[in-house]
Amino acid sequence: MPITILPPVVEDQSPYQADSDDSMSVDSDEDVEMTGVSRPHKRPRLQANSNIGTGIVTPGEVVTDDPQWMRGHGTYMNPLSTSIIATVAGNVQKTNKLLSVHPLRARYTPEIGDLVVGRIVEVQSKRWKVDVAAPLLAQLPLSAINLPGGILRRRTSADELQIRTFFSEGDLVIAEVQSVHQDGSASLHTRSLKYGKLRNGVFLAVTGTGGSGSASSSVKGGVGASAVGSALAAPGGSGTGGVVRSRRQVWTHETANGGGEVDIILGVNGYIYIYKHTDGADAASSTTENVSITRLEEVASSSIYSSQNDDISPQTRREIARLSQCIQVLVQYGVRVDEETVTGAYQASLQVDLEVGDDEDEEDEWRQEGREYLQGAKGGRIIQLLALDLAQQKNRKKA
Amino acid sequence: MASLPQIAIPGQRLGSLSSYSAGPGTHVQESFIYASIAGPVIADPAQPKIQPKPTLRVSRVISPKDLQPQNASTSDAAKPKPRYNTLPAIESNVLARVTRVQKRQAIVSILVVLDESEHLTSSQTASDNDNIASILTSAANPENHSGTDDLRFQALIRKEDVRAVEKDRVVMDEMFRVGDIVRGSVISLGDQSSYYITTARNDLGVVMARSEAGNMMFPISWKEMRDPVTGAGEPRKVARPF
Amino acid sequence: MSNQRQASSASQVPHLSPAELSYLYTSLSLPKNPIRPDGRSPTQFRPLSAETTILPGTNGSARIGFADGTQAIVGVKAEVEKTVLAADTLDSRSLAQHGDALNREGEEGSAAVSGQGEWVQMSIEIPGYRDDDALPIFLGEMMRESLVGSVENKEEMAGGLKARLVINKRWHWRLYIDVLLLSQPLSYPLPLLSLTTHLALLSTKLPKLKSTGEEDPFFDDDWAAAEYLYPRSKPSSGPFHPVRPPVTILVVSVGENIIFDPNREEISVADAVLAISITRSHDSDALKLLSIRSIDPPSRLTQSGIPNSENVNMIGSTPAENPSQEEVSGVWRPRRGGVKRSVVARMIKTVLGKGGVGEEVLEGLEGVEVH
Amino acid sequence: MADRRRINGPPGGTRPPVYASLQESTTGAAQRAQRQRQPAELRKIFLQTGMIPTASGSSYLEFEPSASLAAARANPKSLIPPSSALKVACTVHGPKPLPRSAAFSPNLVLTTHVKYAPFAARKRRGHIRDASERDLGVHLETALRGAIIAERWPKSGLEITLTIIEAEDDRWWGDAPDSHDASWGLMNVLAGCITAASAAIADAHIDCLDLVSGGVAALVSDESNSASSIPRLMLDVDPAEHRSILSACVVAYMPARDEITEIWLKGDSSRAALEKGDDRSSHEALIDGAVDAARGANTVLSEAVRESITRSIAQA
Repeated sequence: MPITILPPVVEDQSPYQADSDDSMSVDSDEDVEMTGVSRPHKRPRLQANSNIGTGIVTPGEVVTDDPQWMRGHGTYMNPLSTSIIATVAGNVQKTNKLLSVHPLRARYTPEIGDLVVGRIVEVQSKRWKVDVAAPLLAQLPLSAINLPGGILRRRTSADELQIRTFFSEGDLVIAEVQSVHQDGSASLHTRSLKYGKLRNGVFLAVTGTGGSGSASSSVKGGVGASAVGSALAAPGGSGTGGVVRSRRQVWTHETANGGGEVDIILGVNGYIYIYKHTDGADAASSTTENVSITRLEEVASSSIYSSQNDDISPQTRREIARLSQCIQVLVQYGVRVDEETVTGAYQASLQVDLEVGDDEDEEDEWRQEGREYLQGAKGGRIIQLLALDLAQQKNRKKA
Repeated sequence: MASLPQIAIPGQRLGSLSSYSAGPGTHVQESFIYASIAGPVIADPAQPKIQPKPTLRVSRVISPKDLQPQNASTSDAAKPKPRYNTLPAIESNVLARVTRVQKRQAIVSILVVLDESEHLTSSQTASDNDNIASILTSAANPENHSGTDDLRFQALIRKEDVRAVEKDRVVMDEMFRVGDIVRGSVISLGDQSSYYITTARNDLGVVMARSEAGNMMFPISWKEMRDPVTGAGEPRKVARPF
Repeated sequence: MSNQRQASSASQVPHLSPAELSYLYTSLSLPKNPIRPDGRSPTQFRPLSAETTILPGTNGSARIGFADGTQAIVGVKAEVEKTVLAADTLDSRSLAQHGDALNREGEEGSAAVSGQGEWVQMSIEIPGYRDDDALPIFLGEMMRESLVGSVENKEEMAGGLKARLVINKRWHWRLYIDVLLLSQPLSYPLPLLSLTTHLALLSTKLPKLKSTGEEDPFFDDDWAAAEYLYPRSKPSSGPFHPVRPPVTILVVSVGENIIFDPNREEISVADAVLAISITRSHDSDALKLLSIRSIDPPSRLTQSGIPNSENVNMIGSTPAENPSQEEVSGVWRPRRGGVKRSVVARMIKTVLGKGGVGEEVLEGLEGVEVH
Repeated sequence: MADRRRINGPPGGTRPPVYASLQESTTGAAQRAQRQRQPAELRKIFLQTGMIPTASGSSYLEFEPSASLAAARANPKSLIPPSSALKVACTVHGPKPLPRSAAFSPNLVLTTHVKYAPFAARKRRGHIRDASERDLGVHLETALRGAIIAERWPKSGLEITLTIIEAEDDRWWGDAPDSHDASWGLMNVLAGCITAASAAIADAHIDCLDLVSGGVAALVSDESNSASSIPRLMLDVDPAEHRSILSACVVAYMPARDEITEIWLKGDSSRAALEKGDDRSSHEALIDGAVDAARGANTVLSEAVRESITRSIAQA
């Protein structure tokens, strides 16, 4: 069946369904909360002595009257009173005595040290303008990249003339935020061998993430994502998803089905790149001790500005596509995207394939290769399995 | 080796990649060389070491000498050649008019891209100058300065590319003035709009300029030109006259 | 900037790196089983949700949403209008009628019987585009031409949609089809718009005519009695060949593969892009081809990759003065040239063939509930 | 959208005066132009390049008028000419720098403008480009972009302007509008535009894969009772010569590579009378017919380009 047409989804859950999982408002370091706390239908107003730090507030809503709190992002204070008022719709967060509201959905706000994936949109005479999903384009100065032929080499005017040979429009780069300007725009650098031009893989933009991982990407009237998701008690509650700042944004994944090793970069800005693991770069970074600086440069620069893909086997391509779909499923169901969930979803998708493979007839030849479309009914099953898996892990940890 | 046609039209098969290599004005499709523009077909002889096979190209410039290579000397009385759409490329020499002089760079608009063949043989340059004399005289005329710049490719001469020596002491105002005609060499295809040009060679720099008084000046040294009427000298980065 | 370029062409200019393009092209052109970035099979469409009759103020309406959030709404409105012969025609027969009364009975003004294509008006609104930009105009013309062109010779629908709009010799319906895309398109919006228009037309009802013959028309004011523009009743016997509005399907070819409903990334590496309009045939189960249009593949506008051997930033590379024109594996080259006839024929066949994609799409649309 | 900047003619167009003699003749024998050519015979094409000295490249193309036009001229029965034949002028400007505001482009940026002269068709056209003219421009752009080697001209733009001096009729003028559906003439116009533009591009020495030419084929049914008759395949149809065109196809075709850069087919092509033993489906036959027509146009095109290059060599 090439076309699937579904009836529209009527979202008839409780209007406050989104904040059914209160614990999400706390620091995102904690593990995903599994227990779906059922809330009273009518939400108590947050007043002076009420329990601050719960639920969702809307702009203009008084978060607290208590003068002991300091106001943080997403709030403001009337100079004449002590009450802290929300300026965005989102979850209340407490960090010691600092009270801030994290928007449910916002564009990425760059912070120093963030690992981001960006796309070059403009080449200027001494710098590039890079789309990093932030409100403003980030800039990557020519002086902030590794020039081929030695890290200690001075930038010359000849480099300026061939700026386009390093990066040009459309190229994807992995970079780090070096500084954030007054207006919120970022300056990037790629002065590390880990950074540079991306190739050998696919790009994926997780829409609507705010960097710190608050996003609601379920689309009303979309293909029933939110409805199915909540029916299955999706982990992490609905309304959150996307990439979060975490310990590891980049890791190598050992794929099944002969796919070999695949690298995944989760840019904090919600841009994701999945590509075939290459040994060359790995050798360069892992043998740092043994290789002299200049030699290292030679090894690294042999691929850093290349736009030629290596030979990639169909198996690897298929597993890269599977990983990319897994991430899309996570986003569709409002689950945060990090190493744990991506790995979990990948394993779950393999399991789903086994389940389906058993009872499916051979009627459809396209279904043979295990490269089905995952975003559909299967997506729900993946999430279900993932939730189980994560819950088990958590219990084990507690025990 | 099949004989080559004298004239090709786009899409015409010229020869196999096994016996020729593809030059300008041609393209390759399934190991055959096809013409991509209409014009005379020229086979440049093979050069040992660099180019083992003769290079096939279709010429953009239609001149009699291309058609009768054996009596090239007779074509010295060159009539104006029809010149077609040459895009500035790296290392091509251009003539450009200065449109703005800023502290760190001069902005010029490219009037004409000189042929590669022309700067190879210096004897040809004289006739080449004749060819473009009309362009230059009209361009150097202050009345013609407005209007057509939008249709010309813009280029920059950065301060550090003006001359090869004493780069730090370059003052742009003493190198170029608006309206000067400059011979330069393209060093980069540049950013969105501008090309980059260098004049850091003896034969590059201002070739034609008018003085403050409005008279054509003649070069007296590598950094000065003089008004024949008033006798006043003005500083310029002067190209070596031939 | 980029908007300007978009406006000059009917296709969107992609912003993908040469490495991405090369990866995608190779994945999609793998012989026999292309790997699509979202795991779909070559003939699989993106799932969509659809509903009809959502706008009470219209004669027919529909909404379709993709999972990525793009949605289209189509409203169909019908107005009664007096039939005037176009000013640019000198109808010989109308002249003849002045002088020659004999001709009157035998020949009616043909326009009055077959209807005019102008009676169907279509407007497309796409956010981010002006209404005189190439894309909306191109899409509008494409969808309109298959709509008014679908001549059917079946009893209820003789002469196709145009003829259905004729009330009598002096009066006719004018149909306004207004297509609204709710957000900037994330992919080439043609399939979305076409499917939505199809559903909206399926759900379109016209009031039941109470007058007869050449009198001024008046209608039954009971909406329940209104009749579908495209009749939905099944005949009691015999095979059922309903008359249906056309559907335009977007097909691309990448290498040897033929891929349906491409998303933006897929279309930007395509060798050829065709929009094929089809409808059900009136006298058999077969499908009928209504129109084919080629769409400028955006891959022609992309930036080419630089092979490692020519990359100035690579060690041991030799920057070639005259870039080599041979294909290097793993390096993207913008597509150039056209498409072979055999490929076009295969694309059409995949759509039209028995049990082909076209049939399944129409079947899927038939399954949508129409109130 | 009304054009407020100009004083336009009467909004509805004007009718030519109708004289008594016309009425007589229309009641008499039908005056419809008759196709004198064989089904596979094309109209002659006049094509010359380099007519406009200020442009980088230019061309002028004219189709041979229908035989009936000459007959009508010689023996005027009516003031209305029985048919029209395409006349197109094409200019190419560039490559020239892109406007300052434009983004970097690694390729030649092609823009096409197709404009009917106000007097090109029987009905007067406005000065502002209407939807069908823009639509034509898009088709033309698709056709040409496939032939041009755009990466040879980074950062540059090429502007191609086609002025249609005389358009093709969509139907015989005596027929009611839309009695057999619209704008078949448009397809002839497109085919002519493609051939003309290709010549002008070659004249401007822009790198191309091949000379691309346009061709039209159609399924026509000339019997009055179109339902029973079986439509026949004809190349290069003049819509004024036929009672009913059921479907038509225009292609832009590059013979050296045997590739199509643009295809536009419309109408009902489900039935056609093909020769016995011909097992192509009718739409395939239609496309092949259009390709054959384009091949024919290509012989004229390559001759014109060759002629222009020989001419300029002779001048040099």
